[in-house]
Amino acid sequence: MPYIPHTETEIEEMLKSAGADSIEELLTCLPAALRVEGRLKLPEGLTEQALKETLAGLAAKNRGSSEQSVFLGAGAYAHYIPSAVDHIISRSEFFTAYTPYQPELSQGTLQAVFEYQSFVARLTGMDVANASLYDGASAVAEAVLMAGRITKRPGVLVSRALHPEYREVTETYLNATPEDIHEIPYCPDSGTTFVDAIETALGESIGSVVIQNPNFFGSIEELARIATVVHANGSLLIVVVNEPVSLGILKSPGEAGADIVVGENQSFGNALNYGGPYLGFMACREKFLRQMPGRLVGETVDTEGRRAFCLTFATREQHIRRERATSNICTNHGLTALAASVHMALLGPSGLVELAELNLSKAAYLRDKLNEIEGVSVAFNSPVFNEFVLFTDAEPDAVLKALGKRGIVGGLSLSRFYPELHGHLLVTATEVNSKADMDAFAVALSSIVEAEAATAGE
Amino acid sequence: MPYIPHTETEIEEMLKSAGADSIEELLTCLPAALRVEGRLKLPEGLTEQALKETLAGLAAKNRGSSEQSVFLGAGAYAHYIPSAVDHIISRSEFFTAYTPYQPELSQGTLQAVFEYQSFVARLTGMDVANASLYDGASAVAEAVLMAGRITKRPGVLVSRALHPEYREVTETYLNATPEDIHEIPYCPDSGTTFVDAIETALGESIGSVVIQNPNFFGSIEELARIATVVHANGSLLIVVVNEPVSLGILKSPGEAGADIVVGENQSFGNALNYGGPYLGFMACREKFLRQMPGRLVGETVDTEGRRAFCLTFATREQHIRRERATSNICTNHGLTALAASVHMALLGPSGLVELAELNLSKAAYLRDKLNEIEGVSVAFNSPVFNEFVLFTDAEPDAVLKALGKRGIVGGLSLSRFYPELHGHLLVTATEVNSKADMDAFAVALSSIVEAEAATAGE
Amino acid sequence: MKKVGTTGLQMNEPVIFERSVKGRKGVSPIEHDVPKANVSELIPARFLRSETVETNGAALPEVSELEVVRHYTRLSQWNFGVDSGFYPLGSCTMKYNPKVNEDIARLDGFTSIHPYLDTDSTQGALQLMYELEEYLAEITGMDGVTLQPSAGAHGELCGLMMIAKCLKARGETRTKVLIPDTAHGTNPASSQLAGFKVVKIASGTDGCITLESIEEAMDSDVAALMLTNPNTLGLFEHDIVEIAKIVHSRGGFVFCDGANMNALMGLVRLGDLGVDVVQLNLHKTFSTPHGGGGPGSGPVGVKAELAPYLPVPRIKKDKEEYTFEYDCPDTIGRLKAFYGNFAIMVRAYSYIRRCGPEGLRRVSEIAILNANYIKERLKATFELPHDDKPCMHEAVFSDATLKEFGVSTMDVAKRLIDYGIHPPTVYFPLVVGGAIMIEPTETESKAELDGFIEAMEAIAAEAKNAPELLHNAPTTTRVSRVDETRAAREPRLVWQP
Amino acid sequence: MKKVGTTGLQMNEPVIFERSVKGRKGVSPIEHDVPKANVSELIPARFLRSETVETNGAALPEVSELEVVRHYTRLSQWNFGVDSGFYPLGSCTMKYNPKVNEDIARLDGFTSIHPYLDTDSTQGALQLMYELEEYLAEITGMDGVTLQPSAGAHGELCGLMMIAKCLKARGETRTKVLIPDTAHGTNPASSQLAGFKVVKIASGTDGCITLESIEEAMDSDVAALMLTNPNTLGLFEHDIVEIAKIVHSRGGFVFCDGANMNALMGLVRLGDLGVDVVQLNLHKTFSTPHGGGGPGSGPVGVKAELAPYLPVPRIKKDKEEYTFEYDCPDTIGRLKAFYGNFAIMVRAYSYIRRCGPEGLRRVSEIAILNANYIKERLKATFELPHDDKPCMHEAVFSDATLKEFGVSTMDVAKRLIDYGIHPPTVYFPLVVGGAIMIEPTETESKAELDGFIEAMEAIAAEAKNAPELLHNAPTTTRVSRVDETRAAREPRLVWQP
Ligand SMILES: Cc1ncc(COP(=O)(O)O)c(C=O)c1O
Ligand SMILES: Cc1ncc(COP(=O)(O)O)c(C=O)c1O
Repeated sequence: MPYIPHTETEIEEMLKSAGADSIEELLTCLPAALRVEGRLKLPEGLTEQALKETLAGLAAKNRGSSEQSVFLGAGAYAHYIPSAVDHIISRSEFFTAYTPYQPELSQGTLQAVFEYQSFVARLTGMDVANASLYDGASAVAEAVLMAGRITKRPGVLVSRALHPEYREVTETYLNATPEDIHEIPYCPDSGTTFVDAIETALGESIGSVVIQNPNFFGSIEELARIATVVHANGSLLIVVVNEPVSLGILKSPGEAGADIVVGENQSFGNALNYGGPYLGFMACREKFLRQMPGRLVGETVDTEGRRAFCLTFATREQHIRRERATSNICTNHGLTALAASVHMALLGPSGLVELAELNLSKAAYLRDKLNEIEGVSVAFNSPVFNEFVLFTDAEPDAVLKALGKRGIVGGLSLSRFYPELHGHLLVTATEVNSKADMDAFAVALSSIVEAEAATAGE
Repeated sequence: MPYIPHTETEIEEMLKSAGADSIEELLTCLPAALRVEGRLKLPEGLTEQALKETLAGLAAKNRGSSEQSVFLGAGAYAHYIPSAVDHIISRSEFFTAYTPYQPELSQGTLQAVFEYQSFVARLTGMDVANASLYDGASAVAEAVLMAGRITKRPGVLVSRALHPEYREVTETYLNATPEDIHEIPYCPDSGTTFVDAIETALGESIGSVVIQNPNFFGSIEELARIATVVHANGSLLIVVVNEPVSLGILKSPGEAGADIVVGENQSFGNALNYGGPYLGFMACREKFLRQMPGRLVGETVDTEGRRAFCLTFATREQHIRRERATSNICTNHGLTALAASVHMALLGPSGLVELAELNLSKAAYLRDKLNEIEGVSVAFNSPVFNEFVLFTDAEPDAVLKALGKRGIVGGLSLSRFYPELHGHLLVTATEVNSKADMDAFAVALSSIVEAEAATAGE
Repeated sequence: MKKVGTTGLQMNEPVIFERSVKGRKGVSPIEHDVPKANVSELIPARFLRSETVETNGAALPEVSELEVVRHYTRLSQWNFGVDSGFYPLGSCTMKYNPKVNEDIARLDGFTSIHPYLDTDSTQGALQLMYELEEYLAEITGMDGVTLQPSAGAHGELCGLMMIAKCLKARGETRTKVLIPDTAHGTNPASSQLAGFKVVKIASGTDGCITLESIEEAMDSDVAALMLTNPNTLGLFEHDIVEIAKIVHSRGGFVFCDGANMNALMGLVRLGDLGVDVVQLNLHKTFSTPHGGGGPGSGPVGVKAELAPYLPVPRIKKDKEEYTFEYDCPDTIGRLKAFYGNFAIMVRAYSYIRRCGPEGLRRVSEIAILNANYIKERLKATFELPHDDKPCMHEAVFSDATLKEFGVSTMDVAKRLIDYGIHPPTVYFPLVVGGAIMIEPTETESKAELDGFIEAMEAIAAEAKNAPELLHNAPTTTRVSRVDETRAAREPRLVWQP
Repeated sequence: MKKVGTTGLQMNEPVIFERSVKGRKGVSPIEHDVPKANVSELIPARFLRSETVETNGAALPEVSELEVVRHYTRLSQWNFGVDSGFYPLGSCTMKYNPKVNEDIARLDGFTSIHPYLDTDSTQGALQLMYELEEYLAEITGMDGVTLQPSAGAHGELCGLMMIAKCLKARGETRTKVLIPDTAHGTNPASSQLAGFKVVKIASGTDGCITLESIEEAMDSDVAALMLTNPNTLGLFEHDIVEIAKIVHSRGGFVFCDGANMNALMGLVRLGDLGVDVVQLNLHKTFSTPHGGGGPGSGPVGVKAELAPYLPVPRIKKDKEEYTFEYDCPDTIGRLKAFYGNFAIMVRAYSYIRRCGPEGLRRVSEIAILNANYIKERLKATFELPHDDKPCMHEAVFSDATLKEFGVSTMDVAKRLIDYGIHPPTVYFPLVVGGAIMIEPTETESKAELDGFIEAMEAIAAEAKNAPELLHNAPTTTRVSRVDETRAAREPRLVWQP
């Protein structure tokens, strides 16, 4: 049997010590009548070689970024991951370890998390950050709950330009009191959240306001203005960042006035992986620390006064506080956070700035290029980072399909999430999209839209 | 600049300490007139991402075993390598270390080599084995030189059924005294070395006889008989094994009477890699130890009597003995030997036997299958392990080309090395060749040979 | 006895910011192949970082590639994983993480697929997910499975939300969840998050839930009983079938925390015992690595009545084509963006395929054998509070016999480190004083268990004869005991220059 | 000073055979999809192993996958690599081994190609080899390059054989090779193997070869002068151009051991200086990992006259197609099966492409700067026998100042381990008493060098004040000083039960 070292002789010896004649004898506490009859209905076990061949077969049925030219983003970004990242996270002392409950033999994980917290705090411009949450979406939900605990106000205003799946997750989490979520529309010209609508919707019961930046349409929000409005109401501003590479050039949410910053750190060090595992992050002002969910690592000393690290503020957590914990989270996303740390450390400040500028340049080039096409236009007039919305006269599904035939995944059709944005595509460009691929995209799109127009004109 | 950590400020500080105003000042010992003018004519440096893309492009220009159904062996075998192998040899404490000159911080490498030596000695049925040599071919040359030192006789008989490239390498090494190599023919029926011819060729001046088993044609040699003949002449029998998986079922060369066993251990743990790096091995009787080339690790103790390992018998080696060393080898093939060790340890004795039986079964199946084809026949009547020689009436290059069009690499055309074997193909099957692929090979070969026959008949 | 733990050369290593040198360049991104954008032309100044690269809030450390590699290599050397040694951390199922699964999860066809690709482009991934759902349903005896939750606790939340929604659909409002006192902390925390009030159920003297306590507590305001089976004492809840009947007959659901499935595969199916919802921890039972704290994956299986409430999207198979189904009117909604921790699913799927039905059953059998072996051999030395029958995959001892020497469970745990063994889970479950919760898992050999048993016996002897060895432990690690109180009193959660 | 070395938890681990348990199964090969052959029907009994699986000569240890992984993981933890810390092993160029090169070398298109595939199927590999030859020719100023040799020594042999063959073609028999006393041991050993007699040339007082000595030794029986430049004292052979002229004018060749190319890239080309043959160590200069003792790769570059003698096959480019050329009538033949250590070439090629011409030049400049920085800062503390001018990429100190304290170079080396630093090369070159040969390489930062310098200074102070610290070192490693004499006296080269 794979992965089981026991020989028959050893099993006999062990049974003898355990005072049983057979393994069955150890199973008498199981209800005899309800035991599994025969075998589970599962495929036969495979040798390692057959397993690898089988799974390689499944993998080959997928067509990823190495087989198509993909311009998708929308919360999951294809960035180049330096080789050192996987080499480091593959060190088994990291990846086969448990959550660092025993600090003396977990100093590696603990110091790495401490550094990660520091990176996130600096990146977001906040005082403290936690060790990780599941993903950007659940991090938003946790932030809203946290804001509710802090402000003792149950209501929340959520921008409609927040990632639709993040909105859904927040709704699911808050389901107990659904009436407390209010959606704030975006402005049809700019694609940014309608600040006046926030002002109108704010009130006594509103604990927090959730704004993504750059938002789901790629548009950069007026965070500072929003912060002023929100704070005037005594509410907290939760800023969501799911493309943290943007923080290489954009003002940090902390500087812009955010109280809690959450989001998705997948862009650093983690592959697309069909949507997961990614890693949620959360940072906040120091004063909110005790309401924060998730693990926290702190610096301390050992009995000899040497620097050491350990999990701390565990009294917020489920294993101590149980039903009064700040969250139910236990296992978090340690290894993906480590990958993010390594990537950030490799980039350094100048690498991060360069990477951000490169993403900006790529998207600007593509946007201009596509905007030139007859029958295609950029939908919103706000500044963007590395993604933007495109409007085509042609039927977007037909356009995407035709592009797909040429090996181009041209973007995300927004009508899926925004019925009002029929004909709109969310298009993303990062450093993995070459100029040649972008040019080919433009050529293909132009001829497809033209052909569609011709057909429509018939 | 990649991989260089210095900032400009640091360089200035360091120059100051070094008493120089510029790096140029440190280079004054270089002949000014002959300095490189401008830049070397090399392609511009690349970022890591661009490098990876470029090299992936080169890799994609090759069509390896995952894109074709390959039945090649001939000294380089495609075996399944368990995943654990690469995970272990990728541990940087192993792969970024130097040769273990400082035993106190190289115990990992040293113990692993000690274990490897033990594995090889057991596998070959010999008393001792060294830490590795470059490859099977150079190992043969080293063995012949070693036998010369031991017997003080300069001559060597080499079977024509030894891998032709091993013969070439041996010739190159022995070039100083070329007249000393004599080739022993193989028997046209069995494809095995002609024992009577050995007997005839032996004489006072012959230090050693070199026999590969299974030999280049896959045929199993009459080692024990040969050993008797060779020893009767006071010569040494050098047995060459380049498919060590065969040792799972075949009598060990030691038991058969070999004095020195050398060969290629690539089959264990090392990918095809277009021919290298592989790893030569050498094992011998204890009494020949001091004439052995290459590194040796021995068990000893530390100052507290704890078990420890270190390089030993260095007085045989170039860094001590210089021109009187047993060989010039310095850097050997440590990491590929480690890979071989891990693979062997994972297999264990029963895994090795199973693997050998599986290879035997695959080749037997394929041989029978191909032998059924009209116009195709198995060339030699001796028992084989996992490769065999096939004769086709049709022009072998045309056959191979036609197979290639169907994604099948049908074997090695032997006329390349053996003009007398025109029309012969060396065909290999291991556990990576599935029944389906072998059946497809038979179908394709049958139709190709038929078509060729038709054309030829026209 | 052979002590595995010793000391050897390790390196001190500062916090990475302390390696930073102003002006050093990290790894540069690829060259621009498009015109370099003029940032301030594209983005108004009010949106841009006002700080310079050196001083801005994103001020990451400035280190070279080798320094990064060396930094983390050294850090890793202070850590202990399953590959380092025996790791009998109870409740956590620290089994071998097969290397082949890591290689498979890194296949380009899995790593490079964007979650919003057309399903045409992801048939392999969808097939894998679909089949994994089927396998997990078969293993647990459930009718429907979602792979979406990111971890066990997330799965608990998911299951409880489905119960809430189903009750609502039934037109009922039930506000309470019954949770035994042996439960993991996530159970009450998840219940609370799902909007329920927690009612604690005291375990019986044999460590299991009694029929009586459920009879008594189970009223019409109870939405569910949330138990763990085997429970955290490593005991099979022997009355589970009757308990489930009571709960069901009074309109409640039975939720089983499936974190301990390593004891049951191929032996009994929770669904057959009356469980309505179960969450699984792929990072425990199904051998995906724990990663020093995740990512895990916490699929949830449910009986048919609850299936309509599973999170969206569901995976649908139509002839040989796989697609997503979003149109599930009764769903609780979503628990995370996209579809779950796919790369973890790949590993778990690989594990199930590698083991097959016989292998999985053997996993549980040997996990149970290993635990009983330790239990029987150690009970002469350590107090075993619950010993009426064989345990399942883990055994819980107390520190009762140590107290007279002034030695605590924590001391034993720390001393084990010196022996080269990771401490068991300690002080949990709460119902056992100074609990020492030992889960060996099936991948550990008899020799490894014998080494552990001898170490525990040696430590028990030390506790009597030289307790200071325990108080001062660990002495082999780079740092000695860590001052956790100070960490909380004087919080330093981010690096300060 | 900050001492990097400390101790931490490591594990004892037996020889793997001592973990073996009779009857345990390792990893099974894939299932038979063809009928299982009847072994004894196919192969006569006299060819088969007579022993049973348990007792036969191939008796490998019987261990589980986790045990194998744990075994080697623990072994690795007793080792020290470049990723662990500073590794100033002189002559060995222990620089950072880029991780990206490892990933590239593992691309399926490189690993899965059989050497006897048709060249149609290997155009990418051939292009890489062809271009690598071109790059190395450009870097060294040579006309032809072979990639076949497996290591530096193999390359030396190759070069010397070409010289021999060329001389033969010229109709000459020359039997001697001149080798300076600073040369690496492989130089005389390779010369001997190539059929030459070695004549030792004493270096001048400044550590370099003198014109006079060559004038004197260079007679018509000398086939070649084999020098190393920079030599093993880290000094550039300043008279090389004149020396080469003398050698050439008297019918000899100049062979340069190119192991120290890390000092010269983009600065001078050996070919331009009069060198006729050079071997390169890709595992030094070109950053391929040393692997705990190889595999390396030792390409050889030659001037036009020697090019016909290069080993076969050569790589040929015809329009855009690459093929092998076997038809080289004057070739020395082959030095290994197939074409060389291809996977190592992939790494070196990647390194050259990553660095580009400016990067390579910078490598050498900074390697030289680092060495001079150490040299200047340490020469107040340790005797520096040759200090007339700047050194190149390494510096050699002696133990002269230590002797009065009864302390040797070996003691310093072992004590450095306690500081967390790999010892430099010691007792080589032989011309310096108790040589301490320090090569920092360009990938080490100033901070790392400063740490080393401080450690050396601290050790020098200890040598005076507390020499027993040095005599007893290392104390941080799992084993203390190893008894090498006993290893040779009582040989135990394989494990015995
Ligand atoms: C019994 C039990 N339930 C639930 C959990 C929570 O699982 P997770 O950490 O994956 O959220 C754990 C894990 O520690 C556990 O042991
Ligand atoms: C100067 C010098 N020459 C030659 C060699 C031999 O190279 P290799 O070990 O690759 O055979 C070395 C390596 O130690 C060396 O330092």
